[in-house]
Amino acid sequence: MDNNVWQKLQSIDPRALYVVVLVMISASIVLPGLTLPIIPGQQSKDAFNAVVKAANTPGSKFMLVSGWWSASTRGENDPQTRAILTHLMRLHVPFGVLSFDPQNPQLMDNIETSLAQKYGYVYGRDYINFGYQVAPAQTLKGIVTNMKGTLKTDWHSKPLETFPVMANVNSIKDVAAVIDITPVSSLDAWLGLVVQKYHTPFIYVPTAVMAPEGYPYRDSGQVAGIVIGVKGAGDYETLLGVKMQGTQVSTALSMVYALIILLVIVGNIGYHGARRAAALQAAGEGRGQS
Amino acid sequence: MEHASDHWSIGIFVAVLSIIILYKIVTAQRGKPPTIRRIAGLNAIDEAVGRATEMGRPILMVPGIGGLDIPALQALNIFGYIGRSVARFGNRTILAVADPQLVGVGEEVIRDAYTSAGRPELFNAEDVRFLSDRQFAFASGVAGVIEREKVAASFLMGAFFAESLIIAEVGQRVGAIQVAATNQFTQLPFFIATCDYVLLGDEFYAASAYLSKNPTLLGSIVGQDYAKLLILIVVILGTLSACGVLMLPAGHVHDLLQRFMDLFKS
Amino acid sequence: MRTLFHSIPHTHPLYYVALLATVAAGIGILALLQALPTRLRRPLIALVTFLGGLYYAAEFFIPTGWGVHKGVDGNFLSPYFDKVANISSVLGSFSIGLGVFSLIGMHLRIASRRRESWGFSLMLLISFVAMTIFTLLNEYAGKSVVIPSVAGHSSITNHDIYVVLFNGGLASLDSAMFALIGFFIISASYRAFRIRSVEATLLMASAIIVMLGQVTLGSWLTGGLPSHGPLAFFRFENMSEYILVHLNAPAQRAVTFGLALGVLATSLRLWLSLERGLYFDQE
Amino acid sequence: MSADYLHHLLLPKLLLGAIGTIAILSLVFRENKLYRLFEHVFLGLATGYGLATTWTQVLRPKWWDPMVGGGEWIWILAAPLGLMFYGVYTKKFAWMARLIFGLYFGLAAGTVFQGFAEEYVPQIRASFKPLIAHGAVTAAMAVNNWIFVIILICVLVYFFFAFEQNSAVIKRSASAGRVMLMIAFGAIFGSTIMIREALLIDRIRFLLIEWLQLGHIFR
Repeated sequence: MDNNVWQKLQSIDPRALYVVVLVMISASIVLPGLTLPIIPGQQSKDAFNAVVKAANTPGSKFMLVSGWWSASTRGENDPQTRAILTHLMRLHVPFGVLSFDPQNPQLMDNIETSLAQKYGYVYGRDYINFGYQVAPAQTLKGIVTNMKGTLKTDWHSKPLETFPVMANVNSIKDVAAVIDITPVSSLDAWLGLVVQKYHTPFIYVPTAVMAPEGYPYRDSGQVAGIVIGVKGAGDYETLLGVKMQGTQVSTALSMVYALIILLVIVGNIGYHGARRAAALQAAGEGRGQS
Repeated sequence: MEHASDHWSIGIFVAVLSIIILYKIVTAQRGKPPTIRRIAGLNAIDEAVGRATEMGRPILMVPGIGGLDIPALQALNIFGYIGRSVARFGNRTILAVADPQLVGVGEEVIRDAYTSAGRPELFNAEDVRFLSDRQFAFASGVAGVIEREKVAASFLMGAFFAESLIIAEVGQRVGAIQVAATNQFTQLPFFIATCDYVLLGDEFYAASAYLSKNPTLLGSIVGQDYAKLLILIVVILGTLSACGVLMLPAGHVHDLLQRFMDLFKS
Repeated sequence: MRTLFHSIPHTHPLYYVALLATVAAGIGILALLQALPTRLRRPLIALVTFLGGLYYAAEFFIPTGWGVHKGVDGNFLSPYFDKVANISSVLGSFSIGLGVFSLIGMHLRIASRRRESWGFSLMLLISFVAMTIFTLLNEYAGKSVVIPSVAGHSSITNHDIYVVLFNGGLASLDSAMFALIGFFIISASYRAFRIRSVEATLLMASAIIVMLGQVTLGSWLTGGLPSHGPLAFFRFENMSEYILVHLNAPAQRAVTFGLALGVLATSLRLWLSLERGLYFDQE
Repeated sequence: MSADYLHHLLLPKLLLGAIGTIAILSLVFRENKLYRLFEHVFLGLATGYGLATTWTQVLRPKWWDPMVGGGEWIWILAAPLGLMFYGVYTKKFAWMARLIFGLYFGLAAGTVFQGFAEEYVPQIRASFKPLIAHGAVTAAMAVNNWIFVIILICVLVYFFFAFEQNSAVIKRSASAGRVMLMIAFGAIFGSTIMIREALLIDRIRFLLIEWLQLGHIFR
């Protein structure tokens, strides 16, 4: 083949690639029907089953959701949160949200209010926002023994005693499961300060980059399941039987990844083709001289 | 807050590492300066600077976005040497910083470089630029500088985070020769993918010694090597102890091995 | 500190006397420094550098319990930890002008001399002034400053403008710049993942395995393998996990040790002014 | 196009955000005037915000309030001392800037001992792993521990600078270390792609769904 073709294959104009990516992502966002079927991973299944199990265990069903994320990791943590809260509302589980980032209470509230209407959830009766906790370690230590005394008020500074959802929630013993949605190293704090005291089921919902922190604890049973990044959100939606952001973004991601792999193959074909062509040419010249 | 006396063994270990380094610095200052192995990326500097001058385009230096920290000061130290080379060629250096204090320090470093190369008139204070202390505002500013000045070479050294790829890809696009070094392990792959030369790991800290052949710095590198060797030996002994503790029945030897491992427990 | 310098209520006349005296003393110190013989400057800088580092070093190495009452954490230096951090951040904040003068000064010159494309510089200056004013107003005035209605629209407050500048401006631009990496990472992998050498090939292979371990595409490709038993290892998510936990971690740790020693050595040279190189060698 | 939709498109917060996003993203194609405009706006906003928050978050609570409200008059000393930074602008006082920068070099250097003890020594301790399958340690764990120790040693050996690497074992370990580094870099590269794409997808979603509301059209 002509050497120029090989050259072209290994030096495609990056701008062409950007256009393709832009079109692929836009299509997967705007066309709701365009989704790829998802095979949920084992870690997502474990997480899903752990939530179901905690909701069906006798005693308090109250669950704690902890959010460490801000707008900067919204792309991953928002779909995760949506999937998890949908599940909790479907199971009619009361829950409270602890935020460890100043932006988080508002972001959580946006998701809660958008879902609450559909599932008939009422603030204060079925769920509550505890607001931004300035000192994570102290908060976590405190809630083990004294939930209301530590948190005192909700995010609008109203005393917790005034909310029916908190009526029977006094300590970590009244918490059926902890779900940690996080882009930072929050795992050690939760496991060390809270979870190991009474072996509260713990579901880890990290961004993809943070996920490896959870693997060792899953093997030891301290982490009941891991919902990893957007892929995890898509898995979770599949398990719930719904198609929301997680599925859409998972689709977009799979397409982008497929493009990258295709490009790598094309680039390598070009690279090796050019080398072979050059070698053949050199050999040909050699013959001519003899 | 950790104190040395909380675990004396750890405090003493840190002190021993420090003393090894200082001892090697002192002996190198007095005796024959040691030699260190080749660092490929640094041999390319003169070539990059020379080519930039031929093209009549300036050279960009960025000391990371970590503020006035040790990596930034190390980067400025290296930039001082590169700056001399740039000045000798009579070319322009643009230093883009993300911290107000580094404007002050950086200006002096670059001015000194031009002065000691005998070209003080070529130094332009406007080329030492504070862009922003906000990560992505800084990245947008650096990208703008690279594009509009069409820099011919860029030296990216110091603490870089997600913005590393933006800066290096834009540099790649304008055809700049790029040399990078960072203390952030997670950014090294992106520099490797986009730059011509990358100083891996503590090659960054060896660079100033390599460029200056200064006995103090060379001695320091030797000291670091010995300190590294000590860590290596400790890891091997600790691994063997872990095996011993696992296999041996309770007794003196078992306790001794356990105690060795606990020396490093905080 | 508190025992040395008693605070005085600012309503008391003595407070102003103390303020003035301190300013005078401060200027006196500066004048005194300037009068110092030139040859003493370098040793003085070395001394100040040493003292700057000494607090943290001594606070770490002096045994806990020294010079403090029982029950107090750390040694006699530890209670000043916050104070030292405060002083260093306050004093450091005074340097912000170096950054502002550098950027704003340059664009003021460009705009005022109408140098090439001065319009952009003008926009920078306008954004700078607007953001400074409305951030401060937001802090001090809440939502109280009402800007009267314009052309039939309902009136707006200073807070509304702040929200536009912060969310619409700063935060959006931040996220957009961050999102650029999503494009660049594709061209970077296209260029870098070539089977050129053993090293480049391994880099590519491990990157692709980890990538496929993270998306549905990967689950498809190896979804047919059993989820338990020896073959399960070859599912992308498991290979990816293995690379990240067992192969990446030790390499990263070894590099970290080297970097930590580099920081230790550089710190020692700086602290003790052993560096005989640029910057530090000048008087 | 309805009036409501037009009104939505022109909401200042959304409009500025959308145009700014398009401007910044356009850099991937080439540097252009729109990008340049928003780059300058970005730098202006960031510097203004930085200046204002330096006052509201550092100087006011830590300096002005204690000095005025708390009567701690000694804080005024920070003003003349802070002036020393500005010595860089004059030849005569430049050395004073070096003096105060020296203080900050010292502060940056002084924390190294504690940092090393807190951050790195625990990692040394965590590297003591048993290499033999026995008791609680399974054969698979032992194999993984071997791999861990070998990689750690090889990579450490690669970073020796002053020792001559003339023995074949050392040379081979060092090059194995480099190979292991490349695998690690690949892993980091691969695991970072997802979050980067997720952020890009989020921005495109902002433009198409939140601003243009295209989601409703095709539904």
